[in-house]
Amino acid sequence: MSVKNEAVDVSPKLETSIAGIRFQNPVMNASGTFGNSGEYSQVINLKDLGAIVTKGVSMVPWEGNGTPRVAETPSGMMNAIGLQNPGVEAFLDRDLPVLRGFGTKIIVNICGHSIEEYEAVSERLSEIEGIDMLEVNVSCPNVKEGGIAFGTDPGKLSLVTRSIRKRTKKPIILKLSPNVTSIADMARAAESEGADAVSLINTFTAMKIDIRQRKFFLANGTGGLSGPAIHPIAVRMVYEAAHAVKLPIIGMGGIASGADAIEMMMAGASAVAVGMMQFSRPSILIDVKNQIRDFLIDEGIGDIREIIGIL
Amino acid sequence: MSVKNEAVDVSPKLETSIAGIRFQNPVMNASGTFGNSGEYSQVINLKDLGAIVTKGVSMVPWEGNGTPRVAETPSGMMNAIGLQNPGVEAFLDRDLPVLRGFGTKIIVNICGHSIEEYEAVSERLSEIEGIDMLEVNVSCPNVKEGGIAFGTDPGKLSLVTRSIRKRTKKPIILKLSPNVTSIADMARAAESEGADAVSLINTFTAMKIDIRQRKFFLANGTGGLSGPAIHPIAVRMVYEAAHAVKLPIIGMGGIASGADAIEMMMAGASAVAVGMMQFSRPSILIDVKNQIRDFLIDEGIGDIREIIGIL
Amino acid sequence: MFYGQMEIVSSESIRKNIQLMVLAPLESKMEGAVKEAGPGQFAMLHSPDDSRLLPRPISIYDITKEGFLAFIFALKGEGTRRLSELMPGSRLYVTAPLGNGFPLEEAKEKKRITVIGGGLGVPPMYFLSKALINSGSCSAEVPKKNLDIVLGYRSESELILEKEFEGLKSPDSLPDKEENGTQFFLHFASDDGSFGSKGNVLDLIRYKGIESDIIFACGPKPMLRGIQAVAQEKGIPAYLSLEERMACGVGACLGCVVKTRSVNEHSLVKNVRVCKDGPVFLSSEVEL
Amino acid sequence: MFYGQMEIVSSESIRKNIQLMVLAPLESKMEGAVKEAGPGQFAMLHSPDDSRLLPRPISIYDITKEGFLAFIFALKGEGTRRLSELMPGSRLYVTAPLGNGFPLEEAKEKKRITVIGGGLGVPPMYFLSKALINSGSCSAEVPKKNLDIVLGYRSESELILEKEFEGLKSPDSLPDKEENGTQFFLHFASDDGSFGSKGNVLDLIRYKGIESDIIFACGPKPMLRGIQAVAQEKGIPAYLSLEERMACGVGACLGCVVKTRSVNEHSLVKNVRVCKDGPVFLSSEVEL
Repeated sequence: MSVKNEAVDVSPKLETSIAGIRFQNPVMNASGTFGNSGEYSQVINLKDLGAIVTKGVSMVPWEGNGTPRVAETPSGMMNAIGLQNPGVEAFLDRDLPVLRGFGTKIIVNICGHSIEEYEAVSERLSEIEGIDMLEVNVSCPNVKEGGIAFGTDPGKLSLVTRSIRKRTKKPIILKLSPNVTSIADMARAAESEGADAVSLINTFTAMKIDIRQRKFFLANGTGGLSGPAIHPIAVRMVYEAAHAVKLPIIGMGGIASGADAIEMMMAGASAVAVGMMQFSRPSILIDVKNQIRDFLIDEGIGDIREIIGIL
Repeated sequence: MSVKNEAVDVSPKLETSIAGIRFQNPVMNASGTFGNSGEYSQVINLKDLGAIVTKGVSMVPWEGNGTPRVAETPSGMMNAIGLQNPGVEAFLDRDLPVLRGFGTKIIVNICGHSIEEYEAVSERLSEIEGIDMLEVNVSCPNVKEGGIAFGTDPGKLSLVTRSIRKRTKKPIILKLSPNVTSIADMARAAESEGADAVSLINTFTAMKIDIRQRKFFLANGTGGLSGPAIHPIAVRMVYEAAHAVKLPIIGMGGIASGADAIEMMMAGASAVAVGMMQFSRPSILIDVKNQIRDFLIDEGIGDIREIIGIL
Repeated sequence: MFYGQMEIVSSESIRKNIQLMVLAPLESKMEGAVKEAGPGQFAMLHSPDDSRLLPRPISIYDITKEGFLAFIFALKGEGTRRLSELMPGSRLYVTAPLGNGFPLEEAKEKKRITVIGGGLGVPPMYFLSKALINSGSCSAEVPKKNLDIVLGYRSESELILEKEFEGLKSPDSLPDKEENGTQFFLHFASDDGSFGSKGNVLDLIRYKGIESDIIFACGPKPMLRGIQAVAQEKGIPAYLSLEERMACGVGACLGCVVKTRSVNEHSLVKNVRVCKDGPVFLSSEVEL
Repeated sequence: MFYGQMEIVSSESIRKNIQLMVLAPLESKMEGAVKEAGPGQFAMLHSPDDSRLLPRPISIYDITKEGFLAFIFALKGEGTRRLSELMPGSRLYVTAPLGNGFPLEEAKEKKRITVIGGGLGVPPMYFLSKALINSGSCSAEVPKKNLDIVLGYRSESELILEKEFEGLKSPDSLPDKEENGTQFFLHFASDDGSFGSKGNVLDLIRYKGIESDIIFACGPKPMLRGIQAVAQEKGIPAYLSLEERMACGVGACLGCVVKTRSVNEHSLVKNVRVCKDGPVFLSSEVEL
């Protein structure tokens, strides 16, 4: 074997796959933190991402919640955007062509106020070229109907999974809420109704009070807590889900470094998404990808898939 | 009215009461972070606390988990002590007399591996003088049996509440786990079986992985996450519990300042406990008490009870 | 928009809880950020404190002769307090420039320009005033113009930048007035009358009979609402710089929206993003 | 035990990832902390970083002539790295002194004392050696004694404090040897033989035939296990300073226990607290 070949061997394989879709590396953004029009393309090269995950797309435009919509918390943040979005047609006309231009996989996050809206969006997107997967948001704590109502009851989660499964040929990822007693039960509900993958965790329902003004800090009252603060809970839930179902898992929740990402993958995730830290460090997705590579080199691991779920 | 009287009026009343027990102020330590023998008495004057809450006391000595038992996390920590304690007889012989010497209220936290052990401890403590209340730990995520098994199922929580209620004349506080879909349901279960109060939140089940060694960081695998990181979730849960039951609430979860304590009380807590931050700032209990007083003075509030549950 | 490291050249308290911080580019791309930055734009300052993870949006107060970005910000909470404690020589990640900034080109054809700053809205108006005086505000059709700068404060104790604005008059800081063709007048108001006219900026404008063909403003919401009403009444354009709690600063998260009067063509709802569509909006477009 | 503010007098890297930090009392109670501190005790350094909230237990390396506490610690993670970045003049909350420390009185009646430090276990042994040499180690019955100090490192590149230990010989740092009655010998070992004898400290002790009536040691667990075995074999007391992950440092949280061979009279189980019952334990009591 020549020296040249050995040098090639040193560069570890980062490719991972979920439900038959191959990702050049396991690092993607979490829905909602990255815009839909390449907002961060001036900071990082989006073609280097494993995938781009869109903001939540509904059938019609959603206005979202009042402001303030965001608040800082210790090592984290709360948000209550309320899934503001211009609706699926504007997404297809305007955003999708831009996103496709970056040349990596596209996962479209979909949301609905009712089973019917979930069904309509998934049907609308079912035949669209350039969309690799759908991620179903059944866990947004900031919309009154739909969202978390479906994500904290295994029966309702089964129902929404089944309904969407019938309407689309795309692989579907169910995005799970951490606001539950048993994440394993939720993952099983998704699996039993034909989901291709689960992603977790979405945000924790949380509250901040402006004590001087004696009112909620966020206009919505509650908001979703995310960031490094809750990373250790996310790792535990990924571990529990991985031991409950055979589905591939996209792990997320406060990832701030390659080490955090590796932790998620050792707990059972086949890929990872970075959310809140995008705001803190706009280059984070590429930083995490490079740190994963460096860790693998350091440890003499040739293929990222070797470490998935080793715990 | 004389000037002197007005000056007296400026000092706000901090007294609060729970289940008929009057506390000189609403600030106490959270169980397990403060020792049982006045470990912090060289730093602060323990007689200035609203109450001292003991570590978990079981019928027989418990060995607890292996080490490492603690880990730092972003703006928080994980622990998996496993309720090591020398048992109720040693507690009564050795610790209680010391604690009583500090001259404030005493809340004894009790734990069990089975309904029978809970019953036995509560019966043993029922007639003991100098114990003001019992806090029932049904939410420790770090013991295999008992603990969280009782704290995440409303039916089991009802059962343990009912059993203890029969064995003791002391007022009982049920300490609730946040690892549930509905904290309101848990609070209702406690209320319906005769609990006098609930305290929340205990820690979140979490996990940290040593990625170099490819093993869990804590000997126990999982541990309980606490600290400012999870404070916003704790506030939300206190708010939900306060709107679900009439029981008084002791609010806890990442309190690091008087402002955090006020937030908890506005959300519905009648008193607050400080846990993890005790390690970070050994003077914190007195700091929080003074900051609460200063806030009330600033805002011209004469009595702490005016702000309880105003949201 | 650039994201990179800058170095703190100086950081000082210019008044109780008000910090002046000057940042120099450390990476060449950040020289690009300085070059592109215009009045009314802002930067995200990324704190090195790992417990306070959201960057702080701070409007650009000035670009110094050395090509450094200068910021003035209030210590409103722990995040800004920690930023203020960083020592000169420390490094900081910065995203800049962000937002649309004030549309200088809209002033080109206007004879009477009014710049209004209130309280902590004063600093960005310094950068704007300098730009209006130095360049970009003249055209063949309007060779001579008036610039009224109206600054309002709560009281003398909360004055900021009054000397710097006075300094705009000094000949070494700007080209010859005649050649430039812009004559400017500086007015001060304070709520309690301890400095300048007693009352708010709108009282002063009414009292002095200042007429405008265009208004640029930054300040507290009640002031902006007053200007919005005046602009509507007189049928003149008023460009207002708004504030909202932000997370990303680049238009990605939709954290910082304000309501619009009609459906916005990008969002398809009645919301615009302060960070990306703003922070400067035509007063007739937004609900305040 | 005292909790209060101290000021960083100096902080420097004495080797890659090894920091020497000297703290001066800012409050008078912290002078009490310095006064009470003995060899083998430690302090909790409370980082001002709000994302890293657990204090770091650091053993006391020395008390300086000025009455300052000196610490040497490794930059093992972000927490210690942040501590190392604090500039002289910064303030820091400290809880000290903590733990039982080495029982100097046990050395009083012993003729042959062996002090063993391995790697990062070397610093506290400096404080101990100084104390043993300067005082407290003599009595009427044992007027003359031998002190063997054995320091082990991985290799020359990881040496620390070898000069300071050599300095213990210099007459200005200790009273006259004859008067004091303790003669001491310094031995170095390194795993790769790049400094001192090749091998570990136990190899050196065996090779040089060093005999002990009592051993004090601090270092990595395999070294301590070796010493435990030797002490058991020879029937001599060995006092070992142990490490565990800690949270409170004062005996409250029970985070840092180690297993004991028999039921402990305080815990009533086979656990003792490193922070409060230790960090120094008789080797015959604990499971390593």
